[in-house]
Amino acid sequence: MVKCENVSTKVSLSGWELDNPVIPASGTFGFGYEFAEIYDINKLGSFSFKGTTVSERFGNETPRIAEAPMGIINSVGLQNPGIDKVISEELPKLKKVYHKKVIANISGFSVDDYVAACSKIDNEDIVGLIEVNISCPNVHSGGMSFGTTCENAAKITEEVKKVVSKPVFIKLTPNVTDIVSIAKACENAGADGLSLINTLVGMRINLKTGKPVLKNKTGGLSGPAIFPVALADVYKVYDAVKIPIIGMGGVSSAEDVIEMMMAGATAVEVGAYNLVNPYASSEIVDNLPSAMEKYHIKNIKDIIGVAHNG
Amino acid sequence: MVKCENVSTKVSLSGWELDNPVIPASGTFGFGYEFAEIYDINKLGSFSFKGTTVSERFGNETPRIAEAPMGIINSVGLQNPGIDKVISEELPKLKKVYHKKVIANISGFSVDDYVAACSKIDNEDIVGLIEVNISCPNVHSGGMSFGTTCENAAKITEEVKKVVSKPVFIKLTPNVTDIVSIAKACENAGADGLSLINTLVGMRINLKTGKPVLKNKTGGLSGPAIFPVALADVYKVYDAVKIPIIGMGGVSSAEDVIEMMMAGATAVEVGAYNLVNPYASSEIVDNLPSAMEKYHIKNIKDIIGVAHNG
Amino acid sequence: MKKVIYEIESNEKLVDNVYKIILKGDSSDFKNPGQFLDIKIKGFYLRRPISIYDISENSVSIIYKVVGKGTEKLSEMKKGETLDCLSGLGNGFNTNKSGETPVLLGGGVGIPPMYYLCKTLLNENKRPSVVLGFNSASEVFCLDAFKNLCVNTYLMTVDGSAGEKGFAADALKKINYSYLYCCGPEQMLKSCYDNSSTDGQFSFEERMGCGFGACMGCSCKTKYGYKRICRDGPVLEKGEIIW
Amino acid sequence: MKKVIYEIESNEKLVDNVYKIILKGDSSDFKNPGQFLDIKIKGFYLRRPISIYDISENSVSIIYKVVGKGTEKLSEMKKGETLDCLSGLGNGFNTNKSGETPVLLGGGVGIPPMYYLCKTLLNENKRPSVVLGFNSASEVFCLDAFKNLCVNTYLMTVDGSAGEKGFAADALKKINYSYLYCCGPEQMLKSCYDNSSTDGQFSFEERMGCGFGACMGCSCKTKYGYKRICRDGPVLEKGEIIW
Ligand SMILES: Cc1cc2nc3c(=O)[nH]c(=O)nc-3n(C[C@H](O)[C@H](O)[C@H](O)COP(=O)(O)OP(=O)(O)OC[C@H]3O[C@@H](n4cnc5c(N)ncnc54)[C@H](O)[C@@H]3O)c2cc1C
Ligand SMILES: Cc1cc2nc3c(=O)[nH]c(=O)nc-3n(C[C@H](O)[C@H](O)[C@H](O)COP(=O)(O)OP(=O)(O)OC[C@H]3O[C@@H](n4cnc5c(N)ncnc54)[C@H](O)[C@@H]3O)c2cc1C
Ligand SMILES: Cc1cc2nc3c(=O)[nH]c(=O)nc-3n(C[C@H](O)[C@H](O)[C@H](O)COP(=O)(O)O)c2cc1C
Ligand SMILES: Cc1cc2nc3c(=O)[nH]c(=O)nc-3n(C[C@H](O)[C@H](O)[C@H](O)COP(=O)(O)O)c2cc1C
Ligand code: FES
Ligand code: FES
Repeated sequence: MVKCENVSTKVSLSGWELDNPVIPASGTFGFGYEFAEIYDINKLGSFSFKGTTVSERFGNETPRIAEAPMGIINSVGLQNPGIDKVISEELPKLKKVYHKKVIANISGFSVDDYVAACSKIDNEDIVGLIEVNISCPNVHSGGMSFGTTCENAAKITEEVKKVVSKPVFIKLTPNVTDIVSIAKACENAGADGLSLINTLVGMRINLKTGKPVLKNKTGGLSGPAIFPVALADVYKVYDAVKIPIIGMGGVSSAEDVIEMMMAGATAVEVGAYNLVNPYASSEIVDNLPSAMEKYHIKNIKDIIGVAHNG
Repeated sequence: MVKCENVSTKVSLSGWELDNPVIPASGTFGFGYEFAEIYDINKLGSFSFKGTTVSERFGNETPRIAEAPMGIINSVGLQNPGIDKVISEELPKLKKVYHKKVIANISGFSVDDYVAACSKIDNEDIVGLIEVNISCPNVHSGGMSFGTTCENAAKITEEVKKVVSKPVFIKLTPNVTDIVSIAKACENAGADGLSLINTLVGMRINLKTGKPVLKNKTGGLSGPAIFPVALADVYKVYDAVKIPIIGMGGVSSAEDVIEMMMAGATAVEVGAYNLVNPYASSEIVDNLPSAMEKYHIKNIKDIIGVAHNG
Repeated sequence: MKKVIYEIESNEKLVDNVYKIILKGDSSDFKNPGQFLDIKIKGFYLRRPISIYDISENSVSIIYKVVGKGTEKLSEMKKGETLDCLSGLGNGFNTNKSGETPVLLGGGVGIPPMYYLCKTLLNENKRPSVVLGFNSASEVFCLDAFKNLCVNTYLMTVDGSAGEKGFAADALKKINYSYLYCCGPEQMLKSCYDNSSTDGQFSFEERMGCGFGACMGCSCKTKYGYKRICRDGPVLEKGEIIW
Repeated sequence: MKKVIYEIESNEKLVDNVYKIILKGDSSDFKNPGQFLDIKIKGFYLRRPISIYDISENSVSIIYKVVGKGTEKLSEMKKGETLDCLSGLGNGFNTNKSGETPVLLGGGVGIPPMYYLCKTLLNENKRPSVVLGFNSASEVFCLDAFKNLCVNTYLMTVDGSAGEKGFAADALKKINYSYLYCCGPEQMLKSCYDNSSTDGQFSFEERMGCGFGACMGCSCKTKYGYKRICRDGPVLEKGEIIW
């Protein structure tokens, strides 16, 4: 009999051991310290900080948020203070309340942007790995992002790998015909791991005005609505690559974490759910052992990719 | 003041005038006659019959259905009696209870398949237009379908157009990097219209067994969960083509019909919602006039694509 | 088929994880035992199919096991709350073929539909006997209900903690019967199929999209073509089954 | 910020489409008038932000207008039902700067937060006056509540069917005031900004993802950098606003 007191929730990402696989996703947890006001964020496996670019960005005009059935559409567009201020202002605030390593989520608009931001953040001790977001649907016109071709994905991976020492995880978009090829291109270019999925392109229209709700017209759909899409992508990519996957997309419970890991994720990010329930990630950490007991899982590592067996 | 007694719900697809834009979607309404047991299906704008192939198909092994947050995942895999039996058995049963024209949804595994099935169904008077489904995610290994390249999409369109006289609408998949290019390729190849979207690739895993719920592993996600994705695709495609669009994906109310038309749809199909509420399409037809009154819409044609203005 | 909004008259725990609900409302669409309801549970997109345990003029009752989130939510519902259901689904059992002394064999939550089947057969002046199969004593429910019908009732448990030790299908060897009705887990159906000497009817389960024949989600192959478990089933004749 | 499960004490219609809810439960996280609750409504993914109308030690009340599906559902909720809320959100109004005779100007559902602001100012021994703006007589609510506080209350309606004819901002010309507090539709805020002679505070609305500062969904540009309406707002100082 598996008892929740005895289960092991430890997982490891490129040699970095996490107490548990639960990681608040980039863009839904700020730089962490504000959540520290409501719970001890050191209980988390880690967290991925707000997507950061070389220079400061305001992002898109508001409205940036629309509601969807079991989901949220955002067109924030990478608002962030820029890599230098993140290092000089945000990380020091974080260090006061958080003594684990963090995932640095980096975005850009050119290979040079990525290289510049990644090489700066690579020097920070608090960074456990760099999550290179090549998949934001909100920052390129037409709703298409950098990470939609194998060539671009490989190129960024290669160039970033040249300048950093920490593990590099490439964050992929689901808005492509063939996510598996892109994942393989990243692996071949030296990626240490993959994060998937970013948001799906979506929109809503205000019936009263007949205009799109979002000023940016389209945005990125996330939340439970996209959970099955994320599972399928993680499942397919797991079959094709050897590097670890951080799975995300709609995860909202300890059971969802288990399902995502069975599909092939080594760790799991929780995004939108932090926004509607600020205690979300904390509760998922708390509930994970009893969920493991329920499904007779003694060691969470054992379930990674089990859905592929037999 | 718009009054619901005086609104006009008529729309027209390639010269075919429909009493209203509400059309049960292929695969969720069988061949119609079974729904005629519970309501008069002549109140519908039309309906799209179950995806039909040249030869009879059993489809995929069961389980073929999994639940999702605000959605359903199916891997039916085009079970159908084959085009000849549809013509000799299903359509005669339909004609007894239905005196409007129907949309013939045709699938295949090669250009020849499509051409053969379409040329047969083209002879049937009851067919108002042919909806060529090049987007079923459940019938090709790897979850990818015919309609993922511009070349294939254009080729099928061209060859089918050569042999049929009825309007041809090509049904597109959202599981692509660039649905707009594919839409344009179909338009250039002579398509009279487009139907979008088919289902998104998704999956679920049974936590008790650690195995995918669906025997086919992945399936097609539909229902309200995909509504924002469908809206975004219709919106983007409307900007790029001149031919009419039948919009679908998660539509579950008269308000959703209005939203989909504002995005650019000339008519709207209702899929998954027919399965959980067999009266769904009937209720939507009933509710459309009062929803129009609420949003001050006198003539439903006037709202097609309004979200693109200004 | 009809959409009926039932009111919950009671929702009672029978044994751990097994509950019985009595629903007040129109039962006129049910023609045969073995038919089912498809129940909308708030917060879930798909309906849950549950067989009818018993019906009277203005009520329907069901017995269900909590196996997942939907049935868990159902178990928390209270008297007075309403349930949106599709009623009268499925073909149900055909009692014409039963002969005089049919046997009704149910395993676990395959047992509930046997109750209304048994009552129907008794009404037709037949002399059914019943075999109920469980894993162990703690899971036994409905035993008294059948005994109160004054039919021969055989209780089997896998671990022998109540009734006789063994699988439900094992009991078939010791009974003389004219026809077999069977509902339970697929292995049980298969072993009844293999071990029964007579013709019979078997009730199957499948994951359903619609429950009324529209989606082809629940198709199975039979010797006489493809059938939809929800509409052409859930009851199949022995002679048509392909395992 | 705190998550509080409130119990609905009452949910009362004030005028067509406008309702008042009194919630029982912990109000200790509210420090200032103009702060808001973020309310989880069953069936909707995002919470709904609603300003506090009044608070006492163990209750919070709100006044809201039915404008869409979420507020419609809210209007159907009954005494005894519970609401999962995030409480104590936003900065709220700062009363230190008010001077002796501030004016409080509210339009439509921008009026509710003015009530608790008014009470707070009175407690601080200031002499606020209040301007309430509506489209027409049939929409007027809260007038008596303010009158009962014995403050000068000016009623303006666009069509002149009650009080004086005109926009709320028009009233500013006739009042002597030391400071301006303002909440309502954006055009109203803008015209108060343009027409006011004093400094003041303006409460803004924006579509929100989280309501507590995590998502950057509600950002706006100010003269002193980017601010989040949900956390650094909803109240902005006149001097920092960029239109
Ligand atoms: C014709 C028919 C009659 C049935 N009669 C009964 C009965 O009388 N008593 C009883 O306890 N159970 C019965 N079942 C099984 C019952 O439908 C499932 O236990 C129930 O749907 C599980 O729902 P859940 O949300 O708790 O489980 P979850 O696993 O959370 O459900 C997820 C999805 O899978 C489906 N599902 C899960 N298990 C089954 C299953 N065994 N069969 C079909 N769909 C399933 C659910 O309906 C839902 O769509 C019957 C099934 C069928 C097909
Ligand atoms: C800080 C703040 C305080 C508010 N205080 C009040 C109040 O005291 N009384 C009152 O009646 N209203 C108030 N509002 C407006 C209220 O939040 C909206 O009317 C409400 O969210 C509409 O929800 P719905 O589901 O009915 O509308 P829908 O249009 O169906 O909602 C769809 C989505 O849009 C959002 N949304 C729609 N309108 C607004 C809006 N005006 N502002 C922000 N989000 C919106 C909803 O929250 C939801 O996420 C306040 C808004 C903010 C930002
Ligand atoms: C408001 C918001 C902002 C986001 N910002 C970022 C970002 O800056 N960088 C990034 O890589 N992903 C960003 N994402 C995507 C999430 O990290 C995550 O990949 C996606 O939302 C799917 O997970 P979910 O369904 O759990 O939200 C954002 C998502 C949301 C909802
Ligand atoms: C059970 C099921 C079967 C389907 N079969 C077909 C089909 O045969 N041909 C087709 O073009 N689309 C088929 N579809 C897709 C729908 O027609 C529709 O494009 C899709 O489900 C999105 O709409 P919805 O969200 O309203 O369901 C099927 C969908 C479902 C749920
Ligand atoms: S469940 Fe839809 S046909 Fe059987
Ligand atoms: S709504 Fe999330 S930061 Fe303001």
